[in-house]
Amino acid sequence: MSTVAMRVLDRVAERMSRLAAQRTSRRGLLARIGALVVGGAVLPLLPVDRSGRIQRARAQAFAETAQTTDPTQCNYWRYCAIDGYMCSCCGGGPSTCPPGTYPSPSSWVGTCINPDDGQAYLIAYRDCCGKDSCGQCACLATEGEMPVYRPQLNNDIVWCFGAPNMVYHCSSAALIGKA
Amino acid sequence: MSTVAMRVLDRVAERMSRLAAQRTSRRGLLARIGALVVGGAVLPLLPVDRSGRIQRARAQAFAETAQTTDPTQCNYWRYCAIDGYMCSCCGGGPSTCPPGTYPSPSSWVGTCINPDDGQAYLIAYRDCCGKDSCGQCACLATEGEMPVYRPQLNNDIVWCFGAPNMVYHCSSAALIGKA
Amino acid sequence: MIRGRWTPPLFGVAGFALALQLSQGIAQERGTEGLPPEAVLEVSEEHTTAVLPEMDPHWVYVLDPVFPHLIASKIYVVDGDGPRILGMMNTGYVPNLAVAPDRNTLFVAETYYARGTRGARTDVITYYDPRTLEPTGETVLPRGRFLVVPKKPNLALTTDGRYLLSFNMEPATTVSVVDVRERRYVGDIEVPGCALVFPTGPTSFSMLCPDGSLVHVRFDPEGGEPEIVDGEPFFDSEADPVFEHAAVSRTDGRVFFVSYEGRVYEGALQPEGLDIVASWSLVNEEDRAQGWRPGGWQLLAYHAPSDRLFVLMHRGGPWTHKQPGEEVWVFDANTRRRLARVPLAHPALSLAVSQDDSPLLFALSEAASLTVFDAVSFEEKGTLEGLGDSPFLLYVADE
Amino acid sequence: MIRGRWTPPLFGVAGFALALQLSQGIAQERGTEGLPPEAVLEVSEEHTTAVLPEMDPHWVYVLDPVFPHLIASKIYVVDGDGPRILGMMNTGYVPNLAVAPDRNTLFVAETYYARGTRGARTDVITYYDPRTLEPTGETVLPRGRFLVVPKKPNLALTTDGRYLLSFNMEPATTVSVVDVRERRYVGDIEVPGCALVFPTGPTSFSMLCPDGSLVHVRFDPEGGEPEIVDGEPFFDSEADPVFEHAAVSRTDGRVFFVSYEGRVYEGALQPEGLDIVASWSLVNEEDRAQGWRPGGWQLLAYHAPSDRLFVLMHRGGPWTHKQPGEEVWVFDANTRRRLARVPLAHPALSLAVSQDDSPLLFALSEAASLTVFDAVSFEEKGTLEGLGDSPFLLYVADE
Repeated sequence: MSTVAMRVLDRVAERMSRLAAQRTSRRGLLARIGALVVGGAVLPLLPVDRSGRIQRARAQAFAETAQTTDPTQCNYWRYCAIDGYMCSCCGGGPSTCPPGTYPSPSSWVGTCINPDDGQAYLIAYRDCCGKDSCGQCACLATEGEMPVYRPQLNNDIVWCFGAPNMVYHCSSAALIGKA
Repeated sequence: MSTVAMRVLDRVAERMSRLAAQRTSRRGLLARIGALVVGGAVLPLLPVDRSGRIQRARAQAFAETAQTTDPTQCNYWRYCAIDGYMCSCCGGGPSTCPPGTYPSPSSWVGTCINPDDGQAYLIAYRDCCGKDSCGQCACLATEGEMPVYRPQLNNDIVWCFGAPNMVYHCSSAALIGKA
Repeated sequence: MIRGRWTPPLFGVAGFALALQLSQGIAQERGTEGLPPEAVLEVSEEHTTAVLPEMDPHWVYVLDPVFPHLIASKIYVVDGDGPRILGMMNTGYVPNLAVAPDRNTLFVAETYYARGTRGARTDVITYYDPRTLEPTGETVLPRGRFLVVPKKPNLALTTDGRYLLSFNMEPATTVSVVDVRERRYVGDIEVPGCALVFPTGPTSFSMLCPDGSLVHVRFDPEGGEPEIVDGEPFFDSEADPVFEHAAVSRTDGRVFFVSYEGRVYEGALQPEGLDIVASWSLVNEEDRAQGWRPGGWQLLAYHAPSDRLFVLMHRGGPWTHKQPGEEVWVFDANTRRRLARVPLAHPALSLAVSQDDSPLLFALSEAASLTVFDAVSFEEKGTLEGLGDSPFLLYVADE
Repeated sequence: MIRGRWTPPLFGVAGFALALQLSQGIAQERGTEGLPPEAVLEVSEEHTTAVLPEMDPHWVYVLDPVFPHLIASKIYVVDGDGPRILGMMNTGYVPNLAVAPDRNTLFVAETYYARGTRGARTDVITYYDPRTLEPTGETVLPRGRFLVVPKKPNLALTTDGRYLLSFNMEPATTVSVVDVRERRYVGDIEVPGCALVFPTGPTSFSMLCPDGSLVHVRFDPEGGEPEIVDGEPFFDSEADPVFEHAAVSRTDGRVFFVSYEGRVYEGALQPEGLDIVASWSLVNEEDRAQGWRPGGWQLLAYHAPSDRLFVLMHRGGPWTHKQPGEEVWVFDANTRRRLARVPLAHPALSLAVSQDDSPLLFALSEAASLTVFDAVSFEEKGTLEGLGDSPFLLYVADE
């Protein structure tokens, strides 16, 4: 990545940090449940709760009817808080953008339970950006979804910040670690 | 109308005339059944067959189930060869464009039979132009409709030539005279 | 064989400018002078363009973001007395609408790319004449706007209608201010971490913050430093957050937020900002036991002349906050008593109520239908089916 | 109270340029250097963008003009061995597609307005890489293009793939020529009164004329005068016109036009133009008595390796030429014998057949479904439902 690009990204990250720091200092809410992920790394704006205690309770209901084999279905285990058209139906996969679209370098993070091992995992809900709506396999899951004044937990936002263009194509759900 | 506008229109009309003259001189087909109408006046490119003999035969089947009271229905008598979204469902009427859209100064002309009096009438199929598809009340009638190499009888064309912009909004069917 | 020729472009940039002029009077004014008699037909109809009367309180503007084709959104103008479509506007990517208090202008905040989905991005406020539904101008938003499934509190006019406030998250949060009288971009105010705009005065607004508080902003259109005052948390944003769509009445200064669990936070527009003055619940023990809770999208409407509050309610568990309403519950906002339960044939996402003395209640369904009720007798007046692809928001005059 | 500030635009034109660079390696390359350990999570998946393999003969490009939102059309790339969606392209207002003979480029002719439905109009040829589905450039068509419900013969490459021919009606009829190797607009050739383009050689094409004839055009890319030769009428354009969609094979030089009443006019690509060499009927007396006739949109497909012709047929009266087909009739183009009747569960508007030795037959329905058949055994291989709004045209490689 070029240093120019790094600088832009840093500026975005710095603003997000400032935003979060100012508000979380009051009650520390965001610190417990939200995280902004850029690339593969969680930015240092928010310590992440690795116990997954809170998210786990939220994700439980979805996991009861979830499956782990078909990412073109709305009950695929990673989609516990997804909203939009599933990239797996559009020429991509849960962590692959369809041809000609870009994974957003930013995302919000949810916690879903894998019904096979009962473990909670952190899922980065990144949009694939750069083409108009894929239009296939619309899913709406709202476990733990919060209003937009808590953006790290909101699924209405076009999560394309930092992508070459902000046109929403489809929704992906990349596995980024254990909760 | 400004003289500048007149000149543009004249250029359009002149080209249509030249086009038609060259081809109709061979077998005179267009002369019998087609006409280009600009504004309220038929341009002198084609003598119009006022007997309506040929069109009448074509329009007869449609007229058998047509009605004259509800222009939001596909069987409204003037729609015997219309294709698209009916302006009457979009804030307009059979000869009124919805707000913010423009009647095309050009059109093609079909012949429909009014079932109330059994008479054949000339109908100008003008598109209303300037907004994206109205999307309401799609109708497709193909009585007497011809391929696009006979443009004066084709209903696939965006009939917005001479309008401020060529974006198709809806289809209208203005009464312009007796056939 | 004939010899052909290569020809120059007929319609260039100049050509389109000419064509634009051409449109004005063509249908009416073109005469038949100079045409041979056989080319002239009796013309029995003029072909005109409809012009709407003054904006009626019974009209509703229905915003459809068109999820399968987000760059081709539309706003339908619907006469509730029908109901029937009066016209429509083409809008850009995830647009927002605002209606001028004097009813003479519609403001659309929208985003375009030069080649539909690619190329240079432009964010604009587009001004519309509500009678002709034609754009009359635009103001560029140089800093952009928040791209999100359209929500009403993304865009709002100050109480006197002079300044348009456009919420922006890039992801830093700012509010873009446009002087709509001078059609001029004033600037962006940075309000870190808080979201949405709820105007409180001619040059002031409040926003919702992640800790359950409001922040109050007063700006100087001449460029002086804005004043930003933090409020105290009034709801628990972890356990029971309030919905984004509040009912805010410019007319009587009353504001209603509703939480996921059905708690109402009542506020008042005060000179110093939006002040929360009371709190009560939409549901009693029995309702709660049956699982009734608010939900949908624009789930709340308020009729200022009669102080009535309308809320979409459904039965469901936690985290069903986006589930459409099975019923509209009607409350007296003064006694906080439920006056009626209106069952909905089509579960509804969004609600609006006209602000006149013979009010209509509008319910917009997931199935793209709009049902109109008498908002006093709750009698169903009619339903418009097939209203676009995914209509989501409703706007009436004098909200 | 804190003092706020007005802020300058964050992302201006420069910002977007930077963001574009940013995209290239962000998902893969951003490290975790400098972050505190508690902020770093194990990363179990890279987030990548799919890249397609070389274009396969079993792929089909499905063009959807999206009638309810014509400015937001799409082309879907579908793998017939599935069938499944491989990706898509966003295209402009009433677009057309052409596939390079070497399979390395896709050409889209499309029209944009600066503000979606209004503002300055731009007509372009956009070049796509078929593996990445990304635009790689564009050539402006200064004279515009024909705006009509998309038809395949509006746009075609010359037989060697060097020149792209875009039919234009403004309403004067011309053909715009683009040199796709140099990505340069060459010019427009005026061919009064005739329509559509059927390439016949490296610098020649024929067009259909209103009197039932073809006109043959040979152009000089260096700007010399084009030669235009009128042909004799070969069909009765009043009593029984031919459909616009012909089957034209660049591979074996055979051409098939079909008329409303089911007459086949067979042609050959000759150096001097498209020559009609024979005529026969799709229907015998019995078929005719039962009302069988061809119809739909792209109603014809030809498999060059086996000389088979596929036609959509339905039962109906005169002027039902746009009615979808109930069956596909399969003919041996040499013996003119009907080999099979393939019933369709979903009546189809358009047909295509892959040009390989294990051919697939594609049938596109009015209900936005694509059904795939083995084109030899006519066994149904699968159906893709919900393929956009109003898919209309099918394109395969090596047509």
